[in-house]
Amino acid sequence: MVSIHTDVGSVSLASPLIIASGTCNFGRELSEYISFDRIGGICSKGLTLAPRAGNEGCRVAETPSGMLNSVGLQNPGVDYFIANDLAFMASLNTRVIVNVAGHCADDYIEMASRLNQHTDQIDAIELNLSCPNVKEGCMIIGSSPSQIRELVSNVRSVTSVPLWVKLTPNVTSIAQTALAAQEGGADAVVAINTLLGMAIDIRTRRPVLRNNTGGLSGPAIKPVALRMVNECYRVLDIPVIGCGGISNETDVLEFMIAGASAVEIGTSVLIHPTIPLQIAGNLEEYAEKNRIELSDIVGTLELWG
Amino acid sequence: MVSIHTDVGSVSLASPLIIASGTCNFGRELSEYISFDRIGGICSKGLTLAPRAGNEGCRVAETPSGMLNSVGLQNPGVDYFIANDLAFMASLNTRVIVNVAGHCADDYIEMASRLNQHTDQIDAIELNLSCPNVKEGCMIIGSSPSQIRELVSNVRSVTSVPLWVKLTPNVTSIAQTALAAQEGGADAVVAINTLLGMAIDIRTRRPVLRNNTGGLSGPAIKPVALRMVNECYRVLDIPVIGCGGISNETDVLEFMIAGASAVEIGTSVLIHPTIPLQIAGNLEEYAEKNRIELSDIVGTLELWG
Amino acid sequence: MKDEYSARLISNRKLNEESSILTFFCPDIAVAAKPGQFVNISCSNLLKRPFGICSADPESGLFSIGVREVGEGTREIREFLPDRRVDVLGPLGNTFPIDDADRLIFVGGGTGVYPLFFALSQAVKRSIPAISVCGFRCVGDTCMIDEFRNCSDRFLVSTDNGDMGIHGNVLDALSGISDSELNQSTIITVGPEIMMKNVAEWAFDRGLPCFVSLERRMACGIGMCLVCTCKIKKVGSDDQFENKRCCADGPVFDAREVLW
Amino acid sequence: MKDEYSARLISNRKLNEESSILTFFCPDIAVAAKPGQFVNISCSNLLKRPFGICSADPESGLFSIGVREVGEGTREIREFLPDRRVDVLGPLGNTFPIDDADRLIFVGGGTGVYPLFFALSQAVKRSIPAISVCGFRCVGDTCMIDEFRNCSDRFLVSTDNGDMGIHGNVLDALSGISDSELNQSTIITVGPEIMMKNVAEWAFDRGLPCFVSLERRMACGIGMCLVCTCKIKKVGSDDQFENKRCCADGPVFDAREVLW
Ligand SMILES: Cc1cc2nc3c(=O)[nH]c(=O)nc-3n(C[C@H](O)[C@H](O)[C@H](O)COP(=O)(O)OP(=O)(O)OC[C@H]3O[C@@H](n4cnc5c(N)ncnc54)[C@H](O)[C@@H]3O)c2cc1C
Ligand SMILES: Cc1cc2nc3c(=O)[nH]c(=O)nc-3n(C[C@H](O)[C@H](O)[C@H](O)COP(=O)(O)OP(=O)(O)OC[C@H]3O[C@@H](n4cnc5c(N)ncnc54)[C@H](O)[C@@H]3O)c2cc1C
Ligand SMILES: Cc1cc2nc3c(=O)[nH]c(=O)nc-3n(C[C@H](O)[C@H](O)[C@H](O)COP(=O)(O)O)c2cc1C
Ligand SMILES: Cc1cc2nc3c(=O)[nH]c(=O)nc-3n(C[C@H](O)[C@H](O)[C@H](O)COP(=O)(O)O)c2cc1C
Ligand code: FES
Ligand code: FES
Repeated sequence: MVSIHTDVGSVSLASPLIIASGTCNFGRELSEYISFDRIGGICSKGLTLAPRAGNEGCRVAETPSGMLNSVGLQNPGVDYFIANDLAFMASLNTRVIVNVAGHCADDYIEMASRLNQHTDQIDAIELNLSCPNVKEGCMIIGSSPSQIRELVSNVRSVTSVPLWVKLTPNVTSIAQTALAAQEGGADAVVAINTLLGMAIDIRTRRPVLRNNTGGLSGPAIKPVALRMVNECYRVLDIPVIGCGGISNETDVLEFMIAGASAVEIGTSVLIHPTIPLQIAGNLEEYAEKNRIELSDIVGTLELWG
Repeated sequence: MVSIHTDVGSVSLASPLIIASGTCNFGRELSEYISFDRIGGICSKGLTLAPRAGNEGCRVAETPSGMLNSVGLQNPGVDYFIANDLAFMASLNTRVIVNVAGHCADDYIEMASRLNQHTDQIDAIELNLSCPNVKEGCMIIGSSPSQIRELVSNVRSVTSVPLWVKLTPNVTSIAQTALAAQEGGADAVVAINTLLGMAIDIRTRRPVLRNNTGGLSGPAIKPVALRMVNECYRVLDIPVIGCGGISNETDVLEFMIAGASAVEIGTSVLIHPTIPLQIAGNLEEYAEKNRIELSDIVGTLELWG
Repeated sequence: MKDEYSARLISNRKLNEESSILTFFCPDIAVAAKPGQFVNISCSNLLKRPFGICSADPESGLFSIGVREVGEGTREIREFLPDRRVDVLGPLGNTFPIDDADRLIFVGGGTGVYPLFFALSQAVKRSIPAISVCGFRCVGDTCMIDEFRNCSDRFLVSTDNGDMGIHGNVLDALSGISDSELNQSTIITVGPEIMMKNVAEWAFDRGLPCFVSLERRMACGIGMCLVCTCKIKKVGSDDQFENKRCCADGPVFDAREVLW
Repeated sequence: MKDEYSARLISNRKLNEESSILTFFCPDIAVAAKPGQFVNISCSNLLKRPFGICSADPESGLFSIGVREVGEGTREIREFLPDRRVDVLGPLGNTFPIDDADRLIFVGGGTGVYPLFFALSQAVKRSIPAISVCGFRCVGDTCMIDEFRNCSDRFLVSTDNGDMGIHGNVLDALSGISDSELNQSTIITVGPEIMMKNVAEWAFDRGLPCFVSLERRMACGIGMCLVCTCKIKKVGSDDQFENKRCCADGPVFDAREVLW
């Protein structure tokens, strides 16, 4: 029988479609638009140790086939999340991925330890080493293979929950950062987070975003994401989760062929909250029509010699 | 009086609009659509020491608000160019920028020496350290600050022509590669060349491009280019030339405000060969209306504190 | 479950050089819509565009929005032809607290008049006395004048250049309202931020409750992405503010809670 | 100077489920166009779409193209409404060497019939005898049948499933042409690459000159970007090939020079 079920290492998903971090908060609003039984998983908004108010002023700018955001990790902090949001996410009948971001390595370790008290409600922890919108930590660690390796292995030692490492595309070689994550003990890598970009208002001669720069997401970045997913897939033994500009079932198939065991969908969910279900339906149709298990196409890309 | 004249170091331009390398070949075809007197300059197709046939098979894929190309530096070689194309370019009544790309450092030095025999016809040499479509050289040198520094200073020693260094965006820190170019003796940097990307055909499960990957250009990359131009501007003393996704006068103004002394227009010229003239007209109107010298807005971006 | 609707455009009527009223057929939205809420409308650009709901009729299944052209998206939307199907999310956001009011004063500027007109219609239905004050730049800029005049117990209009109604802004117009008319009134104001701020201060000085509808650049419009934040007073605090979502916690806020 | 034209769409006529003929008013193009040339047409996507010119009339200023729906761009173009203004570059590329021919045999498949029809019309004007052979998948796929029949001295049609004309492909149809008819003929073929290749071999075996029109993914369409290359025999060489631009050096090539 055909199916759209996939696995990311030990985590089995109803479909390859995961809602990306920061694009559904903690799932409450989205749950008013879709049911989650055919959704592979849902990532929490990026959490920090202490609550964060996020960045001031304008946080969004539209760009050709894309958007820049500079939310800056507004979130209630990991403890509040555990007390108030985790149970709701766990009730959604899908895999729960908790996305965490730190100012420094210790933050990640501390958050992972606290989350480790709730392994029954958490299917994976996603280490966000790639948020471009906070001045400290995160992307700086995320562009250094040695820091990634050390961080991941330290976090690994405090939790039994599968660890996914979310990589930044703003590096010379994502294969190297991905390998470092694997060496540190990651169970999977997620590629990619947003590309660092800027928008300018010519009337005020100021950046549109109060944070000056922001993260570029949406269809515009898909070709870069697809290339990076394939680069990761070719060097890694652990699964790759694709992300970046996915907005329909063809995009999902492209990422899976390039090597993604599953995909995360961000901007497209923001714009069309029901799209994950539509895509799930279309993927089922595709699997049916082509009489395949969707997971069989992972990494089937045949490069030209 | 208002004007749209600009300078890039010692090179004075009728307008900030330069036709980017690889998007007008050697200007013959474009000269049937526009006259060049209000165009700042024209960059030759990327030249190599020996002629190159370029890549096999499909070389272009459309992407959301962008395109991938993998031409792979098809060109007749620098000597043929000097004998057959340079005079034509020099006759166009605009600045002539010769774009060169090498397999290794020596290639660049050799080409620069040969071009140095024609200083009367060449206003600048653009060192393409960023072509993503050839397997050897180029982008590898272009992602290493130390190799850039050495290469530029070696080329500097064999030619008196202004040297522009065209940077790749596929690096962790473009500020560092830009600084290296300046330290090597570059007269200006050009930011950015294309982002490395991939497109996949789900029916064949093959990359659309026979070269597997290609360079992403067009409006999709504008936010990344704008951010990088500003990063370069903030660390450099030499001028920055902006490039990436420019398709109208607002885009030009954004790049100039971000710090570009001039801009290069690529994909947009491909699609609308008359667009440089339209933009020139609109910039004149803007300068008129705002009673400014266009060059006065270079780097006027006020970042948020 | 909520859904993303494919609404059919029924009519697209030009009000003046810059503005148009678009009426859509979409029973789900027409039935659920309440004054103060907005819809998020697809165009060719990636992000949807938010517009306050100007009218909604559960019987006919129609709702309308007023659109002023300020950029690419609104230019395209004003050119939509009848019968076109448009993706719409809505109704979104919270509502004006009309039903609790004894008397209402609506103060609108610019595109603020559209959502206010929906509120006014509701007040009329509920037989709540209502005064309306609308400010425009000039006579060529006015819209919905007749509608407001017909529905309001009293209607004042001001123009910046004086070529229609009171010469000045809405505050100048408000000064023409007597204390007895103000008594027990709730102020609801929608328009440019500086106008709302001034009206809020004016209301504060007179001890009148005042509600405003904020505008922020939005992406999702439904509370998921946190790009549309406004600084709002923390519950139980006088000087501490927190980031609230304009789309989901607003767009209507008690003016006293807003950090302008 | 050449220019990018804003052509007005005059009519958009459906030929079958997948294909339509679009007629534009654009005197500059209508006057200059020659058979074999193409135009590059704007749609919402970034890159223009190339289409062979199907007819051009200098008097009326009209030219037409046939469009088969295969993806996003062609879907949108088939929905263009009359009166719409469309950005067009053209006429582009080289031409079929019709005027030098004593007799012509046109062999078309799929969308190849459109540019061939322009060539046929020209042959008629020049009073050059012309046989036309068109191949389709099935009867529902056919287009321009009547036009070809009316203008050709002889017209043969084949369908893959045999539900119209000769059961088989264009080669099967070609076998019905007598040697005397072939004598002195120049073959011009446009269609799927495999078909053109087979026709070229067929012509080669009979010592007949054969010209083909190649299709490549294009960006500029005017020779600047080098993305549309074809492998073409180097002048003066028998086994060395070089990259030529389909858009500017072609799309028409002598079949003997093409590396398939
Ligand atoms: C809750 C709410 C209700 C609104 N009600 C109305 C209404 O009833 N009538 C009306 O004409 N307009 C209304 N607006 C403003 C309207 O949404 C903007 O004018 C519109 O989004 C501009 O789009 P554009 O593409 O033409 O402009 P562009 O400037 O090209 O748009 C660029 C981006 O900025 C955003 N943007 C630009 N201006 C605004 C703005 N003022 N507010 C929010 N986002 C903006 C756009 O949505 C887009 O994402 C409302 C806005 C909000 C937030
Ligand atoms: C010289 C020339 C003449 C042509 N004449 C005709 C004609 O008369 N009638 C007709 O229906 N079609 C013709 N075609 C093919 C037509 O250009 C494509 O079908 C069309 O570009 C597909 O666009 P799309 O957006 O629908 O397809 P998509 O597959 O969505 O397009 C993706 C990209 O691939 C390109 N592409 C896809 N298929 C082709 C193709 N077969 N050839 C070239 N580029 C392609 C598109 O232009 C676009 O850049 C011609 C092509 C060329 C090169
Ligand atoms: C508004 C917004 C907020 C985001 N917040 C987070 C976050 O908190 N943590 C994180 O790892 N990624 C965050 N991202 C990145 C997305 O999860 C995703 O990696 C990126 O947007 C690319 O995918 P897309 O093109 O499908 O949106 C955010 C993206 C957007 C648009
Ligand atoms: C078809 C094509 C060919 C190109 N060839 C070259 C080249 O030979 N040398 C070079 O330095 N850049 C080359 N580029 C890069 C452009 O000059 C430019 O840097 C890039 O496309 C970004 O600008 P744009 O978005 O305006 O196109 C090429 C780009 C395209 C689209
Ligand atoms: S627009 Fe997404 S939270 Fe308000
Ligand atoms: S499409 Fe640009 S050279 Fe042919």
